[in-house]
Amino acid sequence: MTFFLYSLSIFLVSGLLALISKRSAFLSSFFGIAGCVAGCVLGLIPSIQVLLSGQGLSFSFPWAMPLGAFVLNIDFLSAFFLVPVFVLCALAGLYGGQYLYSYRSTHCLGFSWFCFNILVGSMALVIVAANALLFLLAWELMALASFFLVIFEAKKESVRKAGWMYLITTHIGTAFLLAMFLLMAQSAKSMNFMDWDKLEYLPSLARGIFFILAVVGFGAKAGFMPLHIWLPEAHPAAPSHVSSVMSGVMIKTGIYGLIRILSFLGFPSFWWGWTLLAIGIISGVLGILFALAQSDLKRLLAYSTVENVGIITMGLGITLLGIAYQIPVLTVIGFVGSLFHVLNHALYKGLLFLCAGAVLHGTGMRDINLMGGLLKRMRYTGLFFLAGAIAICGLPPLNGFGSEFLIYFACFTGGIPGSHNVAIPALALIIFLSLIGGLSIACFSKAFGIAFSGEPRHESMNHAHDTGWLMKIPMGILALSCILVGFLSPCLLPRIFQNYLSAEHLGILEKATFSLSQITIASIVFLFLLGILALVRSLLLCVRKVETTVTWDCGYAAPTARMQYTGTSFSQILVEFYNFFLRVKQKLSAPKGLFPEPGSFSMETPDLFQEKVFSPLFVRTGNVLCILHTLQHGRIHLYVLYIIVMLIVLLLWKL
Amino acid sequence: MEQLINMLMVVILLTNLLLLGSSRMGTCIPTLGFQGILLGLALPVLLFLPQGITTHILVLVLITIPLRGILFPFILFRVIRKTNIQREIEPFISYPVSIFLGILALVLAFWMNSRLTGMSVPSLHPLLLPVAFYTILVGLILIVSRKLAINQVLGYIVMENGMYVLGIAFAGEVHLLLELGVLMDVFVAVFVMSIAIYRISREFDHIDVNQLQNLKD
Amino acid sequence: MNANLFIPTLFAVVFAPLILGIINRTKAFFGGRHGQPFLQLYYDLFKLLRKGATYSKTTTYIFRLGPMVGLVCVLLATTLVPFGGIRSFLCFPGDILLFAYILGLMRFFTVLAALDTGSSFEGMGAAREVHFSALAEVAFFLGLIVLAKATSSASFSDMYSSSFPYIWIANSTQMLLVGVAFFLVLLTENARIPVDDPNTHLELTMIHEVMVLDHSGPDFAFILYGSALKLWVLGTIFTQTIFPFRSGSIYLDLLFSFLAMIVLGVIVGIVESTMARLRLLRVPQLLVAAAALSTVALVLSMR
Amino acid sequence: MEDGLILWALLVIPFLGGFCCILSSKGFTIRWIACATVWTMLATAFVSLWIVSIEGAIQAAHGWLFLDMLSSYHVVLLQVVFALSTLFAKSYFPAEIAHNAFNSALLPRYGMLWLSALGAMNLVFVSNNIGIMWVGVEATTLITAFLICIHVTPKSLEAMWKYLIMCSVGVALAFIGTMLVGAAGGNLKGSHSQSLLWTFLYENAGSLNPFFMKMAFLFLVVGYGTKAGFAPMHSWLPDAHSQAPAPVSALFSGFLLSTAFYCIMRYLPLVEMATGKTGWAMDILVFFGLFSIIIAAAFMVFQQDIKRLLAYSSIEHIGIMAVGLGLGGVGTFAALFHLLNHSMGKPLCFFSAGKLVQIYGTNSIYRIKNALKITPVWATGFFLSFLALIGMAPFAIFMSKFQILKAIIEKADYISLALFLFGCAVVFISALRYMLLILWGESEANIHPQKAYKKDIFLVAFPMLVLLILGLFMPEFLQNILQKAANIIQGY
Repeated sequence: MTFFLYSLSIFLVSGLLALISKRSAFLSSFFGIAGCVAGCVLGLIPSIQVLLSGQGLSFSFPWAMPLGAFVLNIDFLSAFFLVPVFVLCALAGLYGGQYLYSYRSTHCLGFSWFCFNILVGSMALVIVAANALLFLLAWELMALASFFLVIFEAKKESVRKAGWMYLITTHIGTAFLLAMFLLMAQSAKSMNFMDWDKLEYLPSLARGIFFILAVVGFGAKAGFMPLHIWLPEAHPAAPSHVSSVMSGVMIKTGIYGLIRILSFLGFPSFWWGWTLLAIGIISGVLGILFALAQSDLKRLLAYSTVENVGIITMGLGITLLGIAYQIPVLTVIGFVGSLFHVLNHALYKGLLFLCAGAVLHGTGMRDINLMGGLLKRMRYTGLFFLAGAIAICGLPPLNGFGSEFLIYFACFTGGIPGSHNVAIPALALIIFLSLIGGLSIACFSKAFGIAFSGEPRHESMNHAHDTGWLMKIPMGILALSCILVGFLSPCLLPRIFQNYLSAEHLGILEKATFSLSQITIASIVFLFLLGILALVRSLLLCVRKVETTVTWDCGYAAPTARMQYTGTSFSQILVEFYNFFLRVKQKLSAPKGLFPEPGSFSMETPDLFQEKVFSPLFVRTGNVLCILHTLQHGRIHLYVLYIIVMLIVLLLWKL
Repeated sequence: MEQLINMLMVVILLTNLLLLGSSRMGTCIPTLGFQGILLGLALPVLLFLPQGITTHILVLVLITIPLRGILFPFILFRVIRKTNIQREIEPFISYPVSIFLGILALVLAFWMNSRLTGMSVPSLHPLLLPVAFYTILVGLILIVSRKLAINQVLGYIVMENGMYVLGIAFAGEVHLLLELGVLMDVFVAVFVMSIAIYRISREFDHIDVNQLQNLKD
Repeated sequence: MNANLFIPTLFAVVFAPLILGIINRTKAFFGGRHGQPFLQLYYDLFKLLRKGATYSKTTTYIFRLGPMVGLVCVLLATTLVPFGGIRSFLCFPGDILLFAYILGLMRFFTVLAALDTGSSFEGMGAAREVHFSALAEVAFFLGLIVLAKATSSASFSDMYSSSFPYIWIANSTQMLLVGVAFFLVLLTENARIPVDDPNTHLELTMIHEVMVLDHSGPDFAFILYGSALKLWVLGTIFTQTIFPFRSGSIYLDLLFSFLAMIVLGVIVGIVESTMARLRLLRVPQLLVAAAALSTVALVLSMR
Repeated sequence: MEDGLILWALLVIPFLGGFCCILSSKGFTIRWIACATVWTMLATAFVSLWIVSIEGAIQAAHGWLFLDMLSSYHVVLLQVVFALSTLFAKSYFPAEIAHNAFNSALLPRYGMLWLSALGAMNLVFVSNNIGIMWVGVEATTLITAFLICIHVTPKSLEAMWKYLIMCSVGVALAFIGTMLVGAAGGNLKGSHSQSLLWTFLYENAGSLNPFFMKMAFLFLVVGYGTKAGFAPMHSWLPDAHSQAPAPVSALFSGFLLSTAFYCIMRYLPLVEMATGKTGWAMDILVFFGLFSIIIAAAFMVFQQDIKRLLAYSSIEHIGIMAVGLGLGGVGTFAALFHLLNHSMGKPLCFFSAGKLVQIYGTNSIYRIKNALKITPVWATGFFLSFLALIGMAPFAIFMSKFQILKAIIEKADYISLALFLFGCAVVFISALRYMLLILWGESEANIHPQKAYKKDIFLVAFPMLVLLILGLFMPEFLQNILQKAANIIQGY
């Protein structure tokens, strides 16, 4: 635990040092990065220790704050969430050093590093806090720090809008959390989490209310549809290492919070599971559909985050259903699957955002439609992006498959053979997860294929360059860990969960890990066959003539790069098919007449919920409240009359 | 003696009605002064006649009458001269209606009094409390219904007169220091308000408060 | 390790190109022609393997990797599906998922390789491919759920085990419906009429063929062989769902399964001869219909 | 006797200082007199707090002057706000004079009014006689009225007139309430001169006439509530705040409202104890609090005047305090804590807004842009203090709001909870709407970047640091002070 406290204080001190030395970009970057990496490494020690030993650590310290207590507790769940936080933050910090350095002449790096380290520290604190007030304080600190990081380039209007939306969404979420925590504390007569296990004896109505508040409050952070609206704004706006951290681990604190609260609430009602499952399905399917329709690389990744959160939530949903209907297979494997997906998503989404950042860094562009041919110019970034894309599509042999497999597996072995109560949700999950799988292949083949392959569609691609080593190494480590985790999951999972699950449950997990081990064998066979085939091919080709020429152009004499399929055209057929959900806005001015003016076509996919739900809701509420503005009309006579009327009303009412 | 006091009270009531019903400043301000003198004379007498004249009463009378009866009307007249206002422009509520309102207010005042009797009010005279309430209400009506700033000041003074009565009705003999503090406050208030009216008339060329509507949402 | 385990893979590797020969002969028969030899694809493959290759300047290693990954994926898929009552090389609960996703990996790389050329024709094909196969995957999974529900297992080898005929008889309606759904998926995944026309040469209308326009030499051989294998594995799933025959003797079962595959070839050939290609926009409807059939089957079995 | 001296000092020194101001004519001298007075007062206030915390309540002038923990806490806060505002005024007015918005000949008068206002407010806090307390409140109205229209414009005159009339009428109603309280204690044994002493009433609160006390409280809450800015009697507030010079607005918002609110605090235990602790009076406060929060929130939506925005935010905060006070328990403690936080945050916010208005020459939010480039210190101060005011952690207002929410939930009052959270959310959204634009927006106007002075940095840093530190931990002595003050309100 001491290590953990050291780590927290390192974050704070290094952040302050970076802030103080803000005049020197180098010094502040140095302090920021060094503190971030050192803190993360120190923090990893207790986390891994807890994960491997199964012995929780706790710490308490008198905190002079009414209602508050500085109680920290690292148990299995905390440790499991801490690991990706520290790993990704350390790598993103390293990456950010070089990434941000190019902004040194126009922006204050010291402040950005200060916020970054505070963000990392507060995330860690959120995960280990065992007191409601401490949790909320860390939660708000995290929101504030990430807000400042998002508005790093606040000169841009889109960035300001993103920051605004982010802060509002997260604050409204916090309002729900405030209500929830206080109500729970009231019921448990304590603000400390350790006293909250008695909440499970509450009537189910009360627990249901807590559950709903938690889903809304934490869902706003985690990006549950329709509360996700800030993600597609904030992630593109933030510097890439920040988006990577936010998307990879910060939104997971929402998932963590939800699981933590569920752990207090005891035996779940069946509708909890249904709710989470429905949210998961909506977030997953709509998330990936919206991702597909985007042409901004980081926006696409942001929507894909919504999708992945959806998958995690689906897993949690069937976990709850498993508990409610007492099907241990669903419970155990569903839970392990969603936790594993949390870890995996942190790795590959972190990686993908870093790659997107590298592309942005190298070309200054985020629009996929203008990219092309980057694989030749940014070899490493392209390779890493490919790894990330395979992983995020859930394709074997990388890690994404493992967690999706577990969730499927739970449904196939636990849900489908069971009664209708569990078979129907399992069925729904399988169907939608398979749809998500198919669509994410479409989405990421577009992202990779259009951006990295083909010919450049814009001249700024021609002088694109690969990033420096400081940025490559973190990406490389993440890509490598995606592969390694994919291969090693059958060994890793039982080792991690052995101290957490009961023997009976471990037995169930054992079955799933057996399948995983077979998959690893298949993956090894795959690599082996691939090697042989490559050998055969090179043997065959080495004695034959190998020519290079232009791409087959159907005989058309003057093909240009502009004639290539773009991202938008690639997704058009899909977008049209799912237009019911997407409500794409198309603008077509077709050429007319004999000597037509230049025609144009444009297509954009604004967020459905933002356009159709939240904006109208907010504007309506605003307008309704504006009606009250007529009360302040400037006539003093009536003002005095207000006083008198108020007095008379009170006299009549209260006396 | 009892009859005399009753009559005084009724006269105070009537002055209020007169204030409500008249449009000319030349009538209102002397009426206000008259009301002030009546208060200054009647109340201490009413209160302390049984005990005989004390220094307290003497001081009170000596301050109240010059202040309420002479100084306030004087200040108001000065304001009128400076701002060149003769009569109230048409108020929100026409004069007959405001007299009618005044009668309603009278009913309200007696009703409030009836609510309070039996609650062991140390009231010295049955009419004291209704008169107090009534005067306050009339002041409020004046403030709310008249358009000129000067009339609002007038209303404020009327209201203060009512409160003076009320203070005596409720608290009986209040400490002199407190009385003086209150009187000073009222005096300063009237003073400050009249300066404010000067400034307004200088800036706007009118003192129609209803036209001061620039600050709004 | 039991040597038998390799039999399904062996059959696939050896006989897969034959099925295409059968399809072509059937079509020729219906067209009143003599048609190609049954072993035409074998000849083509050998010819291609002996050829050099031509690459576009635009392409990168992705383009070269695509055919290889595709072939390896489908080879791996053959090790997951039992044949003729013989369990597959890899069988474990959940191998159906690996099967589906390994085909997904194949698709992913084929699409990337297509996009790597920078040709808009190949982009078109790729877009259609990912669109249709996303729907096909749903239909396929629905079918798998029916099978899993009926057999209470999540592995092909356990599904098509020796007790499968009894289960089949008890649930024959569902199985037939699922079989039809699988057949539609098979047509889509293998780019057959009515979804796609493997013989057309109009780039604008093609799906699968257009994606491999730029491949040549051994790469193209890998692709052709890979598609033949894919047809084979999906075909085995279809035939085993429709014709659940078990005699108790391995050899008889194998023979029967092989015959079933030939029948499949004939059926595909008949379908191709009698139907026209659908408009591209109609294809999703076909797949939704397949999904609907599976759903009906599901409702029946969940009853 | 020595203890009594400090009470007299609190009362007399400001008026003395004011008197000195009017005698001198040089701007320099006046500035020094004002500073010296204010700093002396600050020291005196701290000494008084120290004495009170050691010896308990102190009295002077036969019990007419009185200082317990509640009033002492207020006195200290008042002096701090005053000191900060004076410091700010020192840098604000020279710039105003440079802009020809302020005539330096008015400086003596301004200094006199400024210091007398301090004296009048101190009078409210140290007087034990509720009548004198009323006198003090009325005096603050009259003294500060001219402070609003130091810079004579039609609008500022209008604001001043509205302030004057509304507050006078309101406070007059409070006088009726005061008299009713006196009447309620009419049957008590004790000398006549004691019947209006708060300590006397407090000791005998149980035997006050409940009906009279109820009626009195209604008058008091409407009357003082007008001055404190409770909706719907708040109408004067945005006008006055938006027209007054920034130091004055800061003072208004930072402490003038709280002064009237303090009076309500004083009466609350009396009424509650007289009516048998049924929570009758507290419900009224909760009602006013929630109503104020909602109204303020509604007016902050689409608000375009930067100072009006802040004014409505003050109404919201007074509402929050009223809710806390009305809930009792943790709520009382939290309301007092919130008072401290608000008195730190709001003046800073007004200082910064005033500076921005001064630099850009407009109150319109749309035209104040790119402030971070032009005046980094004040823009930062504005942004941070606003974030603090809308309740972002780690600033202390988050903590006090949290405690108030806790109090609401302890009462199981879920409708209030929903309204409270709704109001705060609306305020949050509408307040934040323009903030980013103000800081970073592209400015069309050609305004030169301003130099940052050390003093400005101190003015920004000091309140923010206080808010930050209190948001992270709360020293033992502060907890004790607040607890003691809260106990007085709760009648222990």
